[in-house]
Amino acid sequence: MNGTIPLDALVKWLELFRTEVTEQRAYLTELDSAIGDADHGANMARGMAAVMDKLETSTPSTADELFKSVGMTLVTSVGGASGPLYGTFFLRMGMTAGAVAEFDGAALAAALRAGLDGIVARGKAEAGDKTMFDALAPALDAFDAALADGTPIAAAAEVAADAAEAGRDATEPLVARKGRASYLGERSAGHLDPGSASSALLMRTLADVLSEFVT
Amino acid sequence: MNGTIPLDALVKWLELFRTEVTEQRAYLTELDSAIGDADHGANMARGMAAVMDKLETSTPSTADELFKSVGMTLVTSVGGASGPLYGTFFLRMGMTAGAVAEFDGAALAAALRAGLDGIVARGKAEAGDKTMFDALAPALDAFDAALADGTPIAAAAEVAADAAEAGRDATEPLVARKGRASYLGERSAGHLDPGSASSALLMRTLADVLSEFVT
Amino acid sequence: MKKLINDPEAVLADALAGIAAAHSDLRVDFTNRIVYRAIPKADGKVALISGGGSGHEPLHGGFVGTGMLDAACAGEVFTSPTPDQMQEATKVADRGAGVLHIVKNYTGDVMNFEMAGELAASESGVEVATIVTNDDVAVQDSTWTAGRRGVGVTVLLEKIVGAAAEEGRDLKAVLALAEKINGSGRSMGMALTSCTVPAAGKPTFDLPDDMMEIGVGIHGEPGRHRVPLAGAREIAAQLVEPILADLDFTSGPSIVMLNGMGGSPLIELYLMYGEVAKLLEKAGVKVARTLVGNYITSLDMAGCSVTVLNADDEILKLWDAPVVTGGLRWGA
Amino acid sequence: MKKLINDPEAVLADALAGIAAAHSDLRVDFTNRIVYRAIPKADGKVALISGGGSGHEPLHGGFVGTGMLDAACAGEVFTSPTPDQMQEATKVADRGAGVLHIVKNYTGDVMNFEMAGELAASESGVEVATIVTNDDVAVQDSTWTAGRRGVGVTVLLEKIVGAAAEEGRDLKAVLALAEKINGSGRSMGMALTSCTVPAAGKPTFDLPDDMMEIGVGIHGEPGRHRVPLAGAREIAAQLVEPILADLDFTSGPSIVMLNGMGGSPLIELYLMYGEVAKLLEKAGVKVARTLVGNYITSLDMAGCSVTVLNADDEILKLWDAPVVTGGLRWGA
Ligand SMILES: Nc1ncnc2c1ncn2[C@@H]1O[C@H](COP(=O)(O)OP(=O)(O)O)[C@@H](O)[C@H]1O
Ligand SMILES: Nc1ncnc2c1ncn2[C@@H]1O[C@H](COP(=O)(O)OP(=O)(O)O)[C@@H](O)[C@H]1O
Ligand SMILES: [Mg+2]
Ligand SMILES: [Mg+2]
Ligand SMILES: [Mg+2]
Ligand SMILES: [Mg+2]
Repeated sequence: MNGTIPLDALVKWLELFRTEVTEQRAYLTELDSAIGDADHGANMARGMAAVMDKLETSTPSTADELFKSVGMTLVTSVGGASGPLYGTFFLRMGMTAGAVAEFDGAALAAALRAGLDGIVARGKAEAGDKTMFDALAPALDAFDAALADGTPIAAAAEVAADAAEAGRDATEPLVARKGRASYLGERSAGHLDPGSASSALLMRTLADVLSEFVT
Repeated sequence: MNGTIPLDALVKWLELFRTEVTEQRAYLTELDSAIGDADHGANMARGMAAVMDKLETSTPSTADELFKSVGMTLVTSVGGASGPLYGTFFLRMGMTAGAVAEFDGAALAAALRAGLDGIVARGKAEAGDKTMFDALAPALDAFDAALADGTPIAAAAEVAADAAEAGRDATEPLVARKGRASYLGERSAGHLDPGSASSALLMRTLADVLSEFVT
Repeated sequence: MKKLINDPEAVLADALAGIAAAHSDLRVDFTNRIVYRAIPKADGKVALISGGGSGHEPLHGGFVGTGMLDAACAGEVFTSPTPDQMQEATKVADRGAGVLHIVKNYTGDVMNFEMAGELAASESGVEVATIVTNDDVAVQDSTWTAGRRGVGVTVLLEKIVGAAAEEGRDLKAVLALAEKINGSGRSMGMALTSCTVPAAGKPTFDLPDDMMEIGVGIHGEPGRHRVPLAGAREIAAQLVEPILADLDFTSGPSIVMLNGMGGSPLIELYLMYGEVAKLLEKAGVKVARTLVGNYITSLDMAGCSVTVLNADDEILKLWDAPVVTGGLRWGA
Repeated sequence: MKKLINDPEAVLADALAGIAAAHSDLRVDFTNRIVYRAIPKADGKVALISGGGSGHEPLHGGFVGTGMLDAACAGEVFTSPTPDQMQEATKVADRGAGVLHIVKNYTGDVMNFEMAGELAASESGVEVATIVTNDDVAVQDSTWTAGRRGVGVTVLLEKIVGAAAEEGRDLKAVLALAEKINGSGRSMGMALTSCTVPAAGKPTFDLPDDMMEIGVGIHGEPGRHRVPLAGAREIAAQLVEPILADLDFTSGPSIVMLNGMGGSPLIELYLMYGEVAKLLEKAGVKVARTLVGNYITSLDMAGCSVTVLNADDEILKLWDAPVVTGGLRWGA
């Protein structure tokens, strides 16, 4: 057993992710301007602001309620491609989490994996399509492997965040095969995928929170 | 008697005026951009091109026919304010010229004066309204005075051209009271009037031609 | 200059070719640059002719058709057409009941139409009446100016008076109605950017990113004042206030047009209208009919204008009458 | 950024307020950002719902009305609306005969409408059919892309299928017609300039004065190729050729739309149509109906697109049927 994660830590994670996408808003939109339609920053900032507003009015006491509420709020406030995708990610996390007040590493890993499966179910992305999948998939693989080696959760999350950022950077040379960027064909190469950048922030903020909170 | 002007000289004048407004087209439009609608150069170039085309197909043998044809062509090819104004100017010149094959100074002065009266009849401009009148009126006054002093036609035309250019320059500080520029109110001050600039070219080209042609 | 054109000198001819290709119910005389209805109205009805410089589309060619104009003379960009064009249009469009010339008050337009009237009367003997629109409150109507510009009211007048002519009213009645409409409407415009005259090749004036022009006409000319860029709410106030200060619009229903200058997208025009509507309501103006869109434009200028017209039951009835043109269409 | 707006975050809400103020025959649900007909169609008729990101006006709110859409869901600028909006619109607009969702093929739009369909079916039990338009020949339809974008054909489809629904055809027949229309039309677009998303505050891409983008969509995204700026004749060829290469349009009559991207004035759009018409005639395409203007735009982008649709007597009859919307109106 390599540590437990209280519900507050998960809420703190969402808070931190909200802060990050808000501060990185212009950067995310810049990336989306090059190969998309210049709204990813606005979409993520709007969505996470709605999420935190929701949580202020009603903070769920179990992980499943928490993530379902986050997912539903994203689905109903973001729109575009990232709304259904991040929304489904959290909805699926909620469905697997169960009515628990705290996670252990395995439970968190399972929930994240379910979330990623939800993104794939919704968007049919495969490795190398130049999407958020290319940041999340290697991150969760690294997380699973680290936990399997008995690495403490916080450290495992660090490894996962590093993998997400590596995955994000690896999208640069790729020619997009999913989403708007695919309309550009060859012209999509040479730019980072905006969604992989926001996903890298998602994993990095998780690592930062866990390093602080996990007992 | 201070010289006579053959019909060829008058045709040459129009030719030269056409060359000038074509070369100065951008300049005239620049002036019209500041206090008008950026078309005076195009209008004058289009009009005088039409005039020369017309004269190539049929060169009148008398001054009245010549100027009536020039006036009619300007009226039907220019439009805007300058079309009716320059058109009327030449139409009236034609009406006063008579079926002569050559002008003496007095006849030319009378024709020009009739032309200016036509412009006033059409546009109701007064001195200081910041229009072509402010270049033409002083020019014709100077022309009459010089001829009265017995100055040879060519020299008198020089004096007239100088007066036209002085009149043009004097429009700069004026607040326009006629035409589009008047919509700008005080903002029209500080710019030369485009029509006074084209009128100054009209008088200068006359002087240049006469210095060459008059016997 | 970035435009969807070929030769800058050929813009008008090429655009007329497109209008002819697009509208089978119009007939274009390319030599005289006149747009006619393909099927003229019935004999004995007054014909309406307008015209002006190009660059204001859909005005005027886009308003030729049943219930509106009978012919429109197109001049070069921002340059009024010539008398021979108007005279030709007058002769051809006349159905024996006389012709109303609808002229926007600009020195060039007025003088060219004047000459056309002189020619038409002397040569073709067609009875011609003329209405000169001058609704732009940005300009003081004084001996110190060429008088107020004719802008947005021209569109509403062509629609309303066109319906009256279609009804069969005589020239005297048609002219009287036109004068009533012109006297009952006011407009005010603004620009966020200049426009580029094709033959000039560059913007008519430079406008810094943080400034806007208030009180512009429709020829890319600078306005009355250059002021700091403001939000839609503030812009609406700067357009509506001078209109309401110039004429009372609270006595009856009114027709309002929020017009785009050509380069501003519809989402912004609707947003502006929302602000204008609030101000009009606060001022007690009852808006009975509304137009939002590009109707009298200034090439690719970004900006808008507001036009308010005092209406009554008769005017509303004529407004609602069928119209079938490229720019305005309903009821048929 | 120079725009007629207040707060960039409030553009959509403010624009909806203007639409509501301008059109008494529309009803706007501000909470859910849905534009409805003020008077719903008769019970027993299929309802048509569309929606998408804002910034394409008049699409889609401007096409709500008799003979066309029953409701339109507005998303943020260039961001598809959310499933709850579509679900609400579906419940409200349903007249008991089912609802057709008209979706432009973009990953976001498709996924959000999918989720809406799932919700609607499970919760409200309304029968929902979906047509996904994908007519943009600039994009290869392959596993290497998200598929062709839905662009100009969406406008023609909403008009034609709207008329069929008004006739009382059932959902199966309405869907079949929608699929037929989508399969029979192709589009291609180009841009002279980028556009500026209000929330982004600056142009989405830089385009040098001597270059243009060919094969753009309607979201200010760069196109397939950046090529040297050319004249209207050459631009027309670059738009028309890929369309004609993709589908045969010589077998029957066709409907053609020359659409403006929002920042190009009407005089240029007519000029472009003149060039397009010449090319189509040379290619043996018989144009039976034409639209020239701003119908599916990309904010303030300067540029245009061409859409060609294979028609037949039935389609032309439905095209000519009465339509009363802000963006398209005739026959009533
Ligand atoms: N089919 C898909 N599967 C997974 N991720 C996708 C897919 N399509 C798009 N994305 C992600 O969504 C991001 C774009 O999100 P956003 O800009 O908010 O929405 P939109 O593309 O609708 O404007 C892309 O950068 C990409 O990472
Ligand atoms: N009423 C008038 N009387 C005399 N000259 C005038 C009058 N109105 C305008 N002008 C002259 O016409 C010139 C503008 O001509 P132009 O630009 O070709 O026509 P427009 O003003 O119709 O665009 C002005 O610079 C001025 O000199
Ligand atoms: Mg995007
Ligand atoms: Mg001028
Ligand atoms: Mg002019
Ligand atoms: Mg988007």
